[in-house]
Amino acid sequence: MATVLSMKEKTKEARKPRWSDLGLSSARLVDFYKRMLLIRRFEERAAQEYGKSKIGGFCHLYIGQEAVGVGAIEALREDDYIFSAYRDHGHALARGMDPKGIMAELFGKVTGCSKGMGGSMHMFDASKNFMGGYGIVGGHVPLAAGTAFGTKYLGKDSVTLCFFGEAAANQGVFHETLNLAALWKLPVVFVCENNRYGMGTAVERAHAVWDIYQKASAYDMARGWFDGMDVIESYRAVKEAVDRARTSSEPTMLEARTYRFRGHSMSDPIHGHYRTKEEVEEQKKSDPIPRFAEELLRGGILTQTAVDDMEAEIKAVVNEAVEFADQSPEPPAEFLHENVYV
Amino acid sequence: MATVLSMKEKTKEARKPRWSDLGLSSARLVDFYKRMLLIRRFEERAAQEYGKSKIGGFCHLYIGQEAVGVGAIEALREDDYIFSAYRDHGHALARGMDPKGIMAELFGKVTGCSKGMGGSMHMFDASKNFMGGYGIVGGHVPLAAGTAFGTKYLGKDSVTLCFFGEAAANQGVFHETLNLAALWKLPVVFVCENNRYGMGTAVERAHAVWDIYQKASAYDMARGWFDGMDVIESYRAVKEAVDRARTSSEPTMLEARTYRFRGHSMSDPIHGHYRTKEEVEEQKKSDPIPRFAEELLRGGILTQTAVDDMEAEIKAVVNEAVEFADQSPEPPAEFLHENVYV
Amino acid sequence: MAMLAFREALNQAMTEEMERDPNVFLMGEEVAQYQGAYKVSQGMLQKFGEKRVIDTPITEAGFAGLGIGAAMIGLRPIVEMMTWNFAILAFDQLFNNAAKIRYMSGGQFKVPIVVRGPSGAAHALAAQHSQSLEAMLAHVPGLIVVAPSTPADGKGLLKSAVRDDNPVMFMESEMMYGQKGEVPDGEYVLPLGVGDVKRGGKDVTIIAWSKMIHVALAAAEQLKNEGIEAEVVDPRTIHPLDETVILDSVKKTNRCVIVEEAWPFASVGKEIASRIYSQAFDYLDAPIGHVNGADVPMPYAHNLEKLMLPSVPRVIDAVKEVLYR
Amino acid sequence: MAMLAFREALNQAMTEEMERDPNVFLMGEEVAQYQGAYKVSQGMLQKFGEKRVIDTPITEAGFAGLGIGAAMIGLRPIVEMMTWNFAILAFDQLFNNAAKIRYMSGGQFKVPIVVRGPSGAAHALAAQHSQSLEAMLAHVPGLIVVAPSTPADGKGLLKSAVRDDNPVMFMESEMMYGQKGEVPDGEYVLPLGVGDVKRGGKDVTIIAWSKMIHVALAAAEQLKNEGIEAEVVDPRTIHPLDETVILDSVKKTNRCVIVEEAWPFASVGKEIASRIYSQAFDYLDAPIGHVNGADVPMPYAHNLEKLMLPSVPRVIDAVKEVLYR
Ligand SMILES: Cc1ncc(C[n+]2csc(CCOP(=O)(O)OP(=O)(O)O)c2C)c(N)n1
Ligand SMILES: Cc1ncc(C[n+]2csc(CCOP(=O)(O)OP(=O)(O)O)c2C)c(N)n1
Ligand SMILES: [Mg+2]
Ligand SMILES: [Mg+2]
Repeated sequence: MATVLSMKEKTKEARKPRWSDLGLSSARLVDFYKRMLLIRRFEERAAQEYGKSKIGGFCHLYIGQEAVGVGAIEALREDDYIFSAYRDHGHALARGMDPKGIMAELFGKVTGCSKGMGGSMHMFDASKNFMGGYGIVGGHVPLAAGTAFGTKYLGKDSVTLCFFGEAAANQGVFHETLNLAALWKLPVVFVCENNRYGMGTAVERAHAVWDIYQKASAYDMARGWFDGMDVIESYRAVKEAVDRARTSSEPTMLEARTYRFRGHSMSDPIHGHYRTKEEVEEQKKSDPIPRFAEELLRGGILTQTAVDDMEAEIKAVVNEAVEFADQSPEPPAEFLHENVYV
Repeated sequence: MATVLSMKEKTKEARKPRWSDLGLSSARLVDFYKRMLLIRRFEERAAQEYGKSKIGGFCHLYIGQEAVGVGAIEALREDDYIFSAYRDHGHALARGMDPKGIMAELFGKVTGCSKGMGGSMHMFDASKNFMGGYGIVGGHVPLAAGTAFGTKYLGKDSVTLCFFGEAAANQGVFHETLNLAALWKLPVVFVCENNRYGMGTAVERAHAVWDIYQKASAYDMARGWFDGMDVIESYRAVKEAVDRARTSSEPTMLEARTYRFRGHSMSDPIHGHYRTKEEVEEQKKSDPIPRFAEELLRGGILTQTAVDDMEAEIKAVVNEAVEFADQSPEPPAEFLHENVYV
Repeated sequence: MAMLAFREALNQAMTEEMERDPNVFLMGEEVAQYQGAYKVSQGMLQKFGEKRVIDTPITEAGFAGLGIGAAMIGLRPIVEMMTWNFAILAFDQLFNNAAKIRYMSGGQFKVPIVVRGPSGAAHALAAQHSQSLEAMLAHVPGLIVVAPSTPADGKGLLKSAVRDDNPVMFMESEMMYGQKGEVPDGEYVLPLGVGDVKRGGKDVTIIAWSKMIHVALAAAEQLKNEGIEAEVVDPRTIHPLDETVILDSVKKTNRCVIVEEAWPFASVGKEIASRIYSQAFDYLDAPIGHVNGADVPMPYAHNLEKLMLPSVPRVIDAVKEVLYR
Repeated sequence: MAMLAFREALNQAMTEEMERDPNVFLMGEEVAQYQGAYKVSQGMLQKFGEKRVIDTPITEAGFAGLGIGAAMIGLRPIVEMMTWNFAILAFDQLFNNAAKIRYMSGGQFKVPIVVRGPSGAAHALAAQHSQSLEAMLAHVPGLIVVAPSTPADGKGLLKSAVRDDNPVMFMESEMMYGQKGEVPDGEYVLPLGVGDVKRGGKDVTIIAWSKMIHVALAAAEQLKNEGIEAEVVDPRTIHPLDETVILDSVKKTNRCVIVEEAWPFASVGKEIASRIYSQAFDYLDAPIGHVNGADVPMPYAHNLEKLMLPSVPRVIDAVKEVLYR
């Protein structure tokens, strides 16, 4: 029998914020916002430093996709594992890695999170179970099944989260991994960030089926998609999947529908051969950061003063990171031959 | 409005043989049978010759699966293309390749269909558009998409048929190929011979989803399964897929449910670690050859005398093939360095 | 003759070959709409349409295999690998199918495919994106491996590669795409398997290919100031190797340094050295010098990347060592 | 000491290591229920259960990558490749992940994985199933490559491989699995990177590994009848290479023949030769002789297969050539 609510109760129910079932405190929500903002500002600054040639190589910014990384990683425990691809700065920041170490890594300095050996595409932090960013499209996906296998083997209830782009989901090894994960019931959550393009190739031109999460249907794996421009939806979907992985050791494949506001990497213009300026502008209307700010402001969880303070605080953090990176030394020459072998 | 049939017409309809809609002449049906029988007897003899060390290496017999290869290949035109894996003798015979050349290939003789250079796993016949048997599980699947791409590019209406085992359908490149075939609408028919085991591993222990044809759901590709112990069903299913490929350039993924009566290769016992004698005996009750013979006998399409004559004829053909192979010379020493480059 | 950037010379070669033969087509990641990840195929989609200039999903094994199958029935695919690092995913297709189909079939089929793309380090791309893998490709019989060093060679060799009936692995260099050079107009075809003396000299032979030629030439220029005349030899094709051009030079100079970007262990340079040792043993006045990429994955940090790669000073040191100076 | 077949020695090594360390497990195609495609893991499922002896689907890239990931968090996977030919499908995982993760992470992670299986030709398996790919693996810094030639070495080196914190590529041989030899019981661990003189001699050094050791030894036995004392040196580990054992021998004999099953171009033999030339140049009385697999895909026909592979007569000829006899 359904519970009968009084009029008053009904009103109260209707006025509940949409995250009320998630058990998120106000402080936590503010933190979501702050992390997204940190990523945004960090990446903007990285772009500037790239322009000044302080950063080299390929540099793939996370701008536009912040809600995915923050929502997903917030759904994890400290002893869970994370794998990323080459678009990894945002994931590293979301995981709470030190912005100084991340910026120093971009600068190729020995104080970087990978000691300057990995660079933009290869951020690692063992202390945070941040298992690295990887540059071969799809190549890291089986590694994530490996840590999931490992934790299960060791009788731990850690979960592994694996990020990758929608284009990576065409790679053969992705499928091999999904089969293994489903067959062996591994506690792993695959988060496909579908930002609509793999470099300059739109989903429709590379995938026979455009609902990327449906690739998991071939393995009868739990699957679904969520609005990747909404940090709460991201948290909600990933949390559910993480819980399933943790409690019943079952994998999930999630598709985050998102968008990147910048070019594929720093050498790719924002729009050009493969998408129009209008398309990008249109998409920016769903920018996850102002959208969430508005909601928090409306709900009285955040005040404009707090937002402004946060901006200032983050600016200082990013400045400090750049200063730290700039002043740090390069790796010593001996490093060239170290860590090839244990 | 439905056609109203008279009682007489109804009876006639009900008595029609199950292949009446397929336009198969009696001669054609007899030929189906004969080809299956040829494969069976050829393979039995190959096993004997292997025992005598006339044949070396890995030797994967097709015994039990004849209905798949014959039905499928009969659905093709001469200008269609065929790719096989290492269990390729049956496909080569079904395609009408000379048994002498096939046996000579097994014997490693220069008169073999691959001049003795390929052996059991690598039968080729360019004149029959038989594009080869391949030894890397799954490795030939993209090649088939390639000829399909090629015929489409050239404006020809040839279709490509690709055989592979159910275990091969776990390989990444299989998925990559399915996506390409579906995305680019290539005229290719994938025929997965699900004989329940990949070497010693049962489907259930290797595949998250046991309906192998459903792997194609991830690509929204036309798909289905058929009784691979029934040559008519095999013909019917593949013909439909081939027609679709030819007329609307669309790929299909078919799963033939079949069984191998012998071990994985000559070095694998028929039963042992991974399946019981009882299971094999049970399966032999669906042997496609006696089953089809009975049906043809019942229908008056074949007489026992004809069957006996056929046995004798095939025996002679196989004997001749062995004699030919035995008496043929090995490839000359110069062949070692020929055909590495054009 | 026109001054063309390397990428333009390659573009010209492909364009001319596609104009000549309707069975030639170009396929790869971002080759069409995006105009090429490194703009090598710029304008080709517009010129030839999407039937012949084809963007692929990111499935290196899949589309390499597809190209091989198409080649088996007479098409002549040019398959662009965005970089050769990614081609590792297609190695099974290249090693087990492209290289072997002709042999296994007793000569019934041929596989006239060109697989091409940039190889080696660019700037700060770190370990997974900076590999020079020609030794692996050249190890496999059945493959032809080409690594041009100038725009003209690039054009002439790529045209030959497209016309060749064998699978040709064509290794370019991101760092050279912008380099300019004189390139003959129209029909300019260089035979595969024939090397070239890029600079004459009598005191020492420096063997290099692809972008290392430019390191070698710069070193030779500096050595000249010290009175050392280095001959710079470019095999251009790695497999099959033009032994004649190499041996002729070494027999003349009696000293040799091999410069290669790749890792040292079982490298192409070791193959070349071993051929010189066994065929010109008595001509050698000193052991052959090797300058290689360090035997480590490529580090990201700029200072270490520089240390990892062969450099003009390292080549000069090696030359002096073989000259006992 | 017990007389064990090679496969039994490997089985013993794995079994002992799994008994010693619960984090060691075995994974691969047919390793469990089927008892191993070549019965190397016979009985191990029964002994350790399906948690630790695991049959995989045919997805070489997938399960190799899975093993690497598991190794990153402290497990010690032994991944069996049914043969190394199939490992080409996993090369991206081995080259770009296993070999580089430690370096790219600045030393934060290690990848203590063993990837093992048979390499090279068996009988009449033709082109796709008969490859000796150690040169490719050894080319990649970050990987250790081991290729034992006797049951005892197999046991001692495999135990070390399992204990080593680096990714170790362990190459066995189908043709040797049945060969018997004395194998020390229990704790018998041979260091990686240390070679062995398999037979003493003073006139010429024959270098070989894996199953070619037996061709070399047979040749040495015959040469003895002609008064030639050949020393047979087995590096055992390909990368890193034990230069000392090689150079010591060559400096003594002044002549050297390298026997390897692999194709000749940029092979491990060329690496070894180049090291000898550059570090023992003045000791050599003749250019180094090479006996390799022919530079062709493996033909099926039995007569051609025999011609393709190094043989005792070919080794004897090569030895006589370096002895100018
Ligand atoms: C195997 C491989 N092929 C190609 C590339 C080059 N590449 C790098 S990123 C990329 C696009 C990937 O798109 P997607 O997976 O959607 O991720 P996104 O960049 O959109 O985050 C390509 C083609 C590569 N790094 N690895
Ligand atoms: C890439 C690769 N891995 C492993 C093998 C060894 N192998 C040969 S056949 C086979 C089983 C394949 O089973 P399936 O695809 O179902 O075909 P079937 O043999 O049943 O016809 C295996 C594991 C191989 N040849 N290639
Ligand atoms: Mg994307
Ligand atoms: Mg099967």
